[in-house]
Amino acid sequence: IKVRFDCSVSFSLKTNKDERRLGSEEEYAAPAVGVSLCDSAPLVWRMQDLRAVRAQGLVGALLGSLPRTPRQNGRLGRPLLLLPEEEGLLREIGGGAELRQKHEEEEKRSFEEQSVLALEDRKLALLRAMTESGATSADEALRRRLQALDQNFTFPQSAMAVQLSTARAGLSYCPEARAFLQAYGPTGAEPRCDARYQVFRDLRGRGFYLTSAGKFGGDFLVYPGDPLRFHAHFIAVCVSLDESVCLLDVLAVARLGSNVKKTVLLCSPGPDARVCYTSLQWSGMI
Amino acid sequence: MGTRRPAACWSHLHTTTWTETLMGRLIFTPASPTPKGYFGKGVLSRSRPEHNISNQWEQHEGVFLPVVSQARYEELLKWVGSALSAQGWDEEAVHQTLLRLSQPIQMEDVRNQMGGEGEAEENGERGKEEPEQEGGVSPQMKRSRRGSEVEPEAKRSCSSEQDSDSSLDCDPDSDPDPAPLVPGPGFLLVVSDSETGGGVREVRRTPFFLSEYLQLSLEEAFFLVYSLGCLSVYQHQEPLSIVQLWRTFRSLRPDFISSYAVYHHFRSKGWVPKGGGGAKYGVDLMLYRKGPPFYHASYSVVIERADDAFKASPLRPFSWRSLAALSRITANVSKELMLCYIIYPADLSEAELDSPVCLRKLKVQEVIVSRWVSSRERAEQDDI
Amino acid sequence: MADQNNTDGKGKFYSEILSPSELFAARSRSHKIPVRGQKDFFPDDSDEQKQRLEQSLNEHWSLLSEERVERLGNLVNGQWIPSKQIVELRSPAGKFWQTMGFSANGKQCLLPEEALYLMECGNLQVFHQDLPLSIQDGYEKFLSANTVSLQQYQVFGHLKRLGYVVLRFDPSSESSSYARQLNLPQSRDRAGRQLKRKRSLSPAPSSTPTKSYKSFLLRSRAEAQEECSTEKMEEDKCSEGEEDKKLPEPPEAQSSADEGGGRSWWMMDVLGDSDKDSGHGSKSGSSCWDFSSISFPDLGSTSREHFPSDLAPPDPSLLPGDLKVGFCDIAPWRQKINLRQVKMSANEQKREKYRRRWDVNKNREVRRCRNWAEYQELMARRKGKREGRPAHLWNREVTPLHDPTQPIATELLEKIGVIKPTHLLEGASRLKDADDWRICFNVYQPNTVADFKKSNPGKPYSRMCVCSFDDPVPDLRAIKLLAYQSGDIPVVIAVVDYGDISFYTFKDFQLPTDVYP
Amino acid sequence: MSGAAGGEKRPPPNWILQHPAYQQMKDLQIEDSAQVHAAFLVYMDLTEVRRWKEVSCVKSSELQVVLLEAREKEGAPTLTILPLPAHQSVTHKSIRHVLDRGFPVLLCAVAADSTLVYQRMTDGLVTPDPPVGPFQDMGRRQHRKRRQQR
Repeated sequence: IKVRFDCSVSFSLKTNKDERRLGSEEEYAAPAVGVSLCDSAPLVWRMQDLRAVRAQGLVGALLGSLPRTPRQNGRLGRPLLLLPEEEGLLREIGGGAELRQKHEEEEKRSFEEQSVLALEDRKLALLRAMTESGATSADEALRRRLQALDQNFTFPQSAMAVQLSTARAGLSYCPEARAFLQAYGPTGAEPRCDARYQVFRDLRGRGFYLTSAGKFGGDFLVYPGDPLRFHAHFIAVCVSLDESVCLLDVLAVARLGSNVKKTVLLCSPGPDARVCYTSLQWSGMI
Repeated sequence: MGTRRPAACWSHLHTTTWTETLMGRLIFTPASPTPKGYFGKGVLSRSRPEHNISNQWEQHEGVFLPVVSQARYEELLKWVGSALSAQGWDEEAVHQTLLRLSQPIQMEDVRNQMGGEGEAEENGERGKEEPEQEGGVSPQMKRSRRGSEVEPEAKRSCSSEQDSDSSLDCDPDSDPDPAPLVPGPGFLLVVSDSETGGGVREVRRTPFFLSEYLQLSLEEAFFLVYSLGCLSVYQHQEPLSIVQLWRTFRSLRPDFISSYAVYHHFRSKGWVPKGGGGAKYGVDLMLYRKGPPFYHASYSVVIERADDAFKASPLRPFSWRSLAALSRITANVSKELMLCYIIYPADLSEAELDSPVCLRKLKVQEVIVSRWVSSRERAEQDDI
Repeated sequence: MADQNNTDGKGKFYSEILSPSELFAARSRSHKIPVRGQKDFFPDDSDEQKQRLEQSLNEHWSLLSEERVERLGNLVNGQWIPSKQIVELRSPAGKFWQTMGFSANGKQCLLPEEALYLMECGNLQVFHQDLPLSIQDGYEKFLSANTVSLQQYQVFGHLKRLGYVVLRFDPSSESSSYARQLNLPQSRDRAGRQLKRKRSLSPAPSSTPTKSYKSFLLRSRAEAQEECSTEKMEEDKCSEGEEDKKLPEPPEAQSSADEGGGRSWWMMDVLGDSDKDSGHGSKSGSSCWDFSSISFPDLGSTSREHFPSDLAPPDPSLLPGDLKVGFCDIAPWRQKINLRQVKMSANEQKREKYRRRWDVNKNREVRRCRNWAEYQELMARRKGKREGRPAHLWNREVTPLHDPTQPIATELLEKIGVIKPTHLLEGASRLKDADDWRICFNVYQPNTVADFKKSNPGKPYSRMCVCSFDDPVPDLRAIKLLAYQSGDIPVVIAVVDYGDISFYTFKDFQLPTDVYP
Repeated sequence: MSGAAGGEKRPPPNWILQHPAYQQMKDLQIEDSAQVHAAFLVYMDLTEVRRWKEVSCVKSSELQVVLLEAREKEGAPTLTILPLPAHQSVTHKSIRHVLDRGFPVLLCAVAADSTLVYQRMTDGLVTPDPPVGPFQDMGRRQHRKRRQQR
């Protein structure tokens, strides 16, 4: 799975999906998930993308009116809004960290290819020069010079050809996308965001499905399977280990948890990249 | 002239010791009549002190006695021993005392003493005595009728007060919270295990009195002192003045002014705030109409403070997440969530804050937070 | 629907485009939503569970993949005008016109959120440069910080889907702070037309999302008025003009003057009554009242012999100048007094007895008093008993608010009520507008739709403020600001947590004093 | 005690101060006296009201608090009890620290008026008990059906 973050339809069309114009991108065999930004929120529109997201165990939240019966809120339709953690995880699964990094990789590949082409070009020119001079006795010399060329040829970085696109295409700069990446990156500076991402990643890694749990006073509702078929078991509350939490807040969310028959989980990323979980349950002691 | 029940009940005068080893707590001694109007909580009970040394009682030769096991009895004896040792008694003296204490008692002596008390018959068919006055052990425990000289005095002081003051409302039958019957008569029925001890049943003196204390929160105590003038608080056996008490409490709880202002405000509206229930619901106070026995709490209260520009300097940083949780649990128990802001004017100096007179300069703003449900359909989102 | 990018002629982009036969078939498809089965608690890897999951997912996907298919004749046609951030209609509006849209330059227009909602409902097709826009295009083109944000649109859509009428909130349409100071009821007959009020005189720093929208709005309102009734408008303009003339002063100045002078004299009076000890006045008066000479009249007494049939006149020195009072014949008064014994039920008697139990008149000592002087003496005696009050509480600068040796009177609660209550509007006018909290919608209840008139929407049911779950909770300042902006209409804060929306209100409240029977 | 005349009699000795468990807790030298008091109230609740067995107090020098150990009944597993005044705050780290003692933990919040609220805390993910019966869901389904008919 590859993920692309686009801010416009045309961009998403060009870079999404299977049809690829450049050889340098041919190894992107898996379908990319088209994510488009609307008011800086990551939205998924196309059915194949929705399915690809769900196949990763990511649920998202539907926002639109359902075409079949638009005037109700019970079941909503496309687009699908991704949580920042979901979007981060998709990007991580996709293997490409950031657009900038991808751009550098592409440039490097392009340089390598161009270097080979340049060498070929030089060899061809040498051959032509030798044959033109008509020296048949120079076979040996030609061989030696070609060999030397093979060994010593360097294609200077500065000689590499780069494209200045007319229309927005490929991995070019896109202001909203850039801003978005900075704001929601999993390596975000805010410790709370980081805790949330680590916890999301770990719980998803354990096979759980997660949705947002703000109305239950937590960060995530944690389901043992697809939320279409299962009730949530946990309310995950993400805190960093050293964060001081008001005991009254803990009591409140724990009480709510027992009211809705769910275990409250205090979740903190530990020092050894493990996540610590503490289950909070009503004691039954009154 | 209409009188109000709780107000009337506030008028007894009490003293309490506030021991520095129990910093931040005020303990009401068990001998004092419970201040009516729902102040405090028995340390071992869920509301008013009603804890018994044993929850098993038995009629033994016409007298109701609490039943304890041999093991439990020995535990109590042990406590006496260690308490006496801690007071510097030598081993032999402790031993002798324990020996004397654990002698079986004849029922006749029990009846005699109860009769001597003179109160038991009057007070109830169950033969429960009026509260034992002091807990624990002290050298004077060798005297047979501990506390008896204290208790009638307390009674007397109540009644004389009522006589002299015609407008006092002392209707006992409308008061669901009668004077505390702190149990702990001086005698126990000790029952040894039938297998090991052969089922021996003996009446003995209660060695260690766990008479239950009434614990007041700082706000309750200050209110009884400052607003009603019916409580004296002692520290180092010296009574504290109002300003001294104010300073002491402020040093114990940095947010004491705000929390007291809220408490005082609700009391002056005739409502009963209780801090303890708040912990169950994640808030600072539960607010009851008239008193817990009459109504369930009507409001969960979170105390906030605000400056002159109404900028909150939150005592408890709120997020929508925590508010959502509070709102839901409050609604689940059919109560309402109230934010109570104490507004400090800009010109309030630190010197003024040093006395409860500053309360007159504070303002209070109550705000009810409620969840608005856009439609019945919304209930569906709970299906998770 | 998604990618109707006709300029790009490659067929690969039509993957989600329906074929003509598919379109035709969709005209008669079902509008029912499949019922979701009961959920399981534990996953057990059983084939049964797997099967059920697969079925649920299939249903889910087929529901989501469904495209909107409408008959051309049922679709209203509109055009996106990016420069104005609105949609102009090119065919007559449908039923939705009753609650949405506005007229500008003789054209029917829709706000972006209205257009997008109607697109989602399958009522409207919007073109841009003569090509139809997808729903995705609509989201990406219409929603922005300048119009409405995605979260605001989520709230808008949520309420619209439930049938509420949702209009943008225009702060300048709100009554002035002066009007609020006067506390005029908002429902006076102009209330319906609040939105129409022209504030051309005061270029209020209105930072409503769309300035262009505002000018449209104003123009459109004017047009709506024209349509509505010309005479009424004349009248309205007239009265508004008058009002303006009457109030040349800026409302702020007026209000402060009002607060400072006009009102305070009686406020002080009232305060003085309850706050300062009321004995003050009477004390100074007491010097010329000789209580020992004023006896208690008992007109109702059954033992008539004790009293003469008329009362002596009061001492003239106690009366103001010209006043002359002679003997007072109390006989006619007596006849007016009902001296019959009231028959009471046993219960009533008991209650009465209880009520009178601590009646001052029952007290033996009190009864022994023959006049005020003796009664006061008694009170002084009783007060003397207080000398035993603990010195550490009473011989200091700060003394208890209540003296426990004193009888408890009804005023106890007032006496200890030293902390002043306030309300949300107090001091709110001096707060500066904050950018972080803004009302964005007026909301009208679904059951009012039938009679709803855009030109005269009346009082909204509530006002909406939209924020994210990660945003801070409003502090008192924000609550006050919102209350001030909204006047007497409750403000609801819609808090968006990705797909979930929760609504909260922060209502002004004053705990009632609990008076005992 | 004192009556209306304001006789200022010295209050009687407080048995709490003489209680061996209180003495023991005091000897643990914990600075936070509010926490010590909280611990003692929990101790009294467990021993006197709930009649738990083998209730003892332990010092956690890292957290500077008094912890309790107890069994609900004879032969029941040992629990660690963490008593905390309700108005304090906690870190997850300190909770983990108590859990690291290897026993299941009861957190006990002690309100200012000695009200106690117990919460069970366990290391890892403890799946909640399934709801009893399908009744709640039936009602909801009915509701939904009705709605759709409209």
